[in-house]
Order: sequence, then structure tokens, then C-alpha cells
Amino acid sequence: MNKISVQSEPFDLAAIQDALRCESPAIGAVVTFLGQMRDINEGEAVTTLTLEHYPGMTEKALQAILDEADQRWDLMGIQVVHRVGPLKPLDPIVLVAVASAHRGEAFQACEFIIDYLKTRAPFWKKEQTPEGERWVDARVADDRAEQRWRR
Amino acid sequence: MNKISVQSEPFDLAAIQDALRCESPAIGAVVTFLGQMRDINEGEAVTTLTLEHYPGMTEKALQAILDEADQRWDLMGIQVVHRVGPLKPLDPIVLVAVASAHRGEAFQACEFIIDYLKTRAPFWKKEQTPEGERWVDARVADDRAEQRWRR
Amino acid sequence: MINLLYFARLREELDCADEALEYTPELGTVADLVAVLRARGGSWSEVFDEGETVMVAVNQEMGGIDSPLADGDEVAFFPPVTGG
Amino acid sequence: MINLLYFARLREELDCADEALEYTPELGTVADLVAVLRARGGSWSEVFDEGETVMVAVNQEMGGIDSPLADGDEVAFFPPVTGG
Repeated sequence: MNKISVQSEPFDLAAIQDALRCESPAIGAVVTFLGQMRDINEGEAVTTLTLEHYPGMTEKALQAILDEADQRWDLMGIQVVHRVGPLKPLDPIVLVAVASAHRGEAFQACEFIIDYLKTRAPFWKKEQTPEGERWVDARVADDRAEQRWRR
Repeated sequence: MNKISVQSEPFDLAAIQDALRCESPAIGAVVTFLGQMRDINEGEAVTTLTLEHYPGMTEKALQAILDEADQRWDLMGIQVVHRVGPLKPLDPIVLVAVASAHRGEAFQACEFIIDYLKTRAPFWKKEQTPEGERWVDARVADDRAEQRWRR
Repeated sequence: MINLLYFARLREELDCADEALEYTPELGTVADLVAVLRARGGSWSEVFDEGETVMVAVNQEMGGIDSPLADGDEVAFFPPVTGG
Repeated sequence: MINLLYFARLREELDCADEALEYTPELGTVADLVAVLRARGGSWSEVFDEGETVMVAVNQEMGGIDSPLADGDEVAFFPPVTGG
């Protein structure tokens, strides 16, 4: 079963992975990506990161990405959680967990989902640094990562 | 910091991931592979799986794989835990968790480590089925997965 | 009416989170709408300048400059996304 | 002496987990050792038959049929690994 959550509260990494992996004894592999807040970006200290999103569209965009992953690979469950609001260094930002019978599909689908999320889901990061606030620019590396999956 | 554990006791997925990800606020990505016991293999029900290993060599073989991953990618910590002894369906068998500043390297290193572990670390699986016991045969797919990384 | 939403850097630069715009048949596509907004001058002409990268979603789906518009649509403008 | 270890299916088929073998200079490589073991007949000749895939580790490092042997070595034979 797939589940998407966009929330300001912290999430329980273990509970999410356990719920996913225990759904079926036919699951052999769970691959998890956890993105967390770094205290430095482009050489500058970052004290707070604030995540803004587009309520309503965010969930639809994530659902579309999960649907495409389900079409491409034989998966047994996906869980995506994304934080919004203010975050501190070491706070988890996003979790993508994918269950499958075998590991190859789980690895590919997990990387596909985070690559697409980074270029297609309406989230924006604003950083607070000692020099003031700044919006994070989209990374060219994320566009390239997404383009690998085009077909 | 890298850590290897071969143990008969269950392991705490969340504690391992949290210890790894909280080591440094420069860590931006943690990719985790969890392999768990399936209740069916090659069409037959499996009630118990028993993991045998080669004490002494196992740790050295895993250390060599982690050293090679550290040479190939810019990583900020690896944790590998592998169970031995009798296991039941849904029991976690192996955990590979890799931390890095960015996700691309963490994904690649995590998949590399589990691919190599599957062909180079001295573990053997024996399955108990309603028809009796049988040793699991090495999968050709695992050899192929490992060969992708040769250079 | 067309419901307009602005997010992140655009919202701040335009000092506007949302507004309702009278629908007219001349608003055939997103390009027509952008021309109207750009003509407001000031920060509007800067944000919607041809050289700027602005993303658009029509009814909560990613769209483009050629996406058709209809009465009642929700149109959102925002910078390239940076989540994850 | 050479310390021999057998694992998994090999241990069961040979009914032997470990043994100590007198070292002689004729045991120059793993191939020489395999020839000695195969010559024991019975399950030994089956397990070490040319058609069987047997892996070997010398002093806890993966080796091959050409790996050199020395007095005091630990040599382990086992089937292809299936962990993970």
C-alpha cells in the first residue's frame, strides 16, 4: 500500500519502515532514502531551513510520481513523508521507503522517486544564514538526475 | 565512522540509522537497504531460514567491501549488520546504511555494498520447508549485479 | 474568474499570495495571462520578464506557456522547486 | 600443519567441519591440496569433482585454485555464498 504524508510534525522513521516491511512476508527488500538538513550550504552556515509548499498540488504531484514508479517496477508498497515549516540542522526533511520482493527494483524505484520529487513536487526551501534569508536555487544536478529516467 | 556487526540477536533499525545520521550535520542523505526473510522461495513455503557464516573471515570480507566503497565514493559513514542463526518470515536479515553529503553517492555505495556482500561475504542460507531442509543456491542475478561494479 | 496563486520567492517579490482575476475569452492560454500580469509594470514586469524562469501549474498540474485556460481555473506561478 | 575448514553443504556432505592436515612441500597450491582430498574417494571425490563449484579461502581471504600454500595456513572450502 502506498502512503503520502506532508506534515510539519517530525516523523517516526522506524514506525514507517516497520509498517511498510511487515505488510507482507513476500517482501524481501526495503530501500529507504532519508534526506536531512545540513548546517552548511554553498559554503555558508545555515541555522534554519523553512519549507514552503503548495497544499493540494503537493499531494497530487507526489501521487503521480508514485503511480509512475508502480507502473515501471514491481513494487509492494511505497511510503513518502515530507516535512514543511521550519527545520533545524539534523532534522529529517524527507523519507522515501520502497518495498519489493527483490532489491534491484526497490533501489531503482526509491532513487527514481526522490529524483522526480526534487524537480516535480512543489516544495521550496528558504535558508536563514548569519547574512540573512535566501531562497535556495534549484540545483542543475537535480535536473540531470531526473533526466536519467526519461524514456 | 564505519561499523560492522554479525550477530544472532535482532537489531534496532531506528537506533542504527539515527546513530549514523546524527554523526554530523554535514550529512544530507542516508540510504538504507534492509533485507528480510520471505515466507516463500522458488515457489515453496519456507518456515525457517538458518544463516551460517565463517567467523573471523566474515568480518574481514565485510571490512574489505566497506574499504572499497570508501575509496570509490565520498561517504560519511557506513553501518552493516547481518544476522546469523535461525530466522522466521519478516525477520530482518541484513541492514546496509550509508551516509553522505548528497544522495547520489549514498545510493550507489549502498547498492554496491549489498551486491558485493551477496557474492563475497561467507554467509550461507539453509531453508526449512514442509518438504524438508535445503541449502539455498547462489543466484545468477547476484553475480550479474556484482559484475556491474567491476572496473 | 481565474484564481491566481504565487509561491515562495515570487510571492515575496510580488507581495501577493493569491488573487482572483476576471476571466475573459482573451485569456486563451497561460501566455496570454502572463502578458496581462507583465503589463502591470513594477515587480510584475520583473518577475514575469522573458529572461526569468517561472513555473506554472494549471489546476494543480504542471503546465507550460501553451496550457489552455478556462473560466474557474486555478493557476499557480512559482520558481523551480527545491524540495527533498 | 594446514588447518582445513568446511562450511554449509560441504560440511554436511563430507561430515567434517574441520581437520588438521600434515603440511608437506608437495602442497604447493590449493590445486595440490584438492587433489589430495579428492583422492580420499567417496563423498570427497564427489564434493571436489571437477564439475563442482567449490570456493576456497586461504587465511580468511578469497583465493583460487592457484593460491600458494604454506605451513600453518588456514584453508576453507565452501559453496558459493548466499547471504544478504
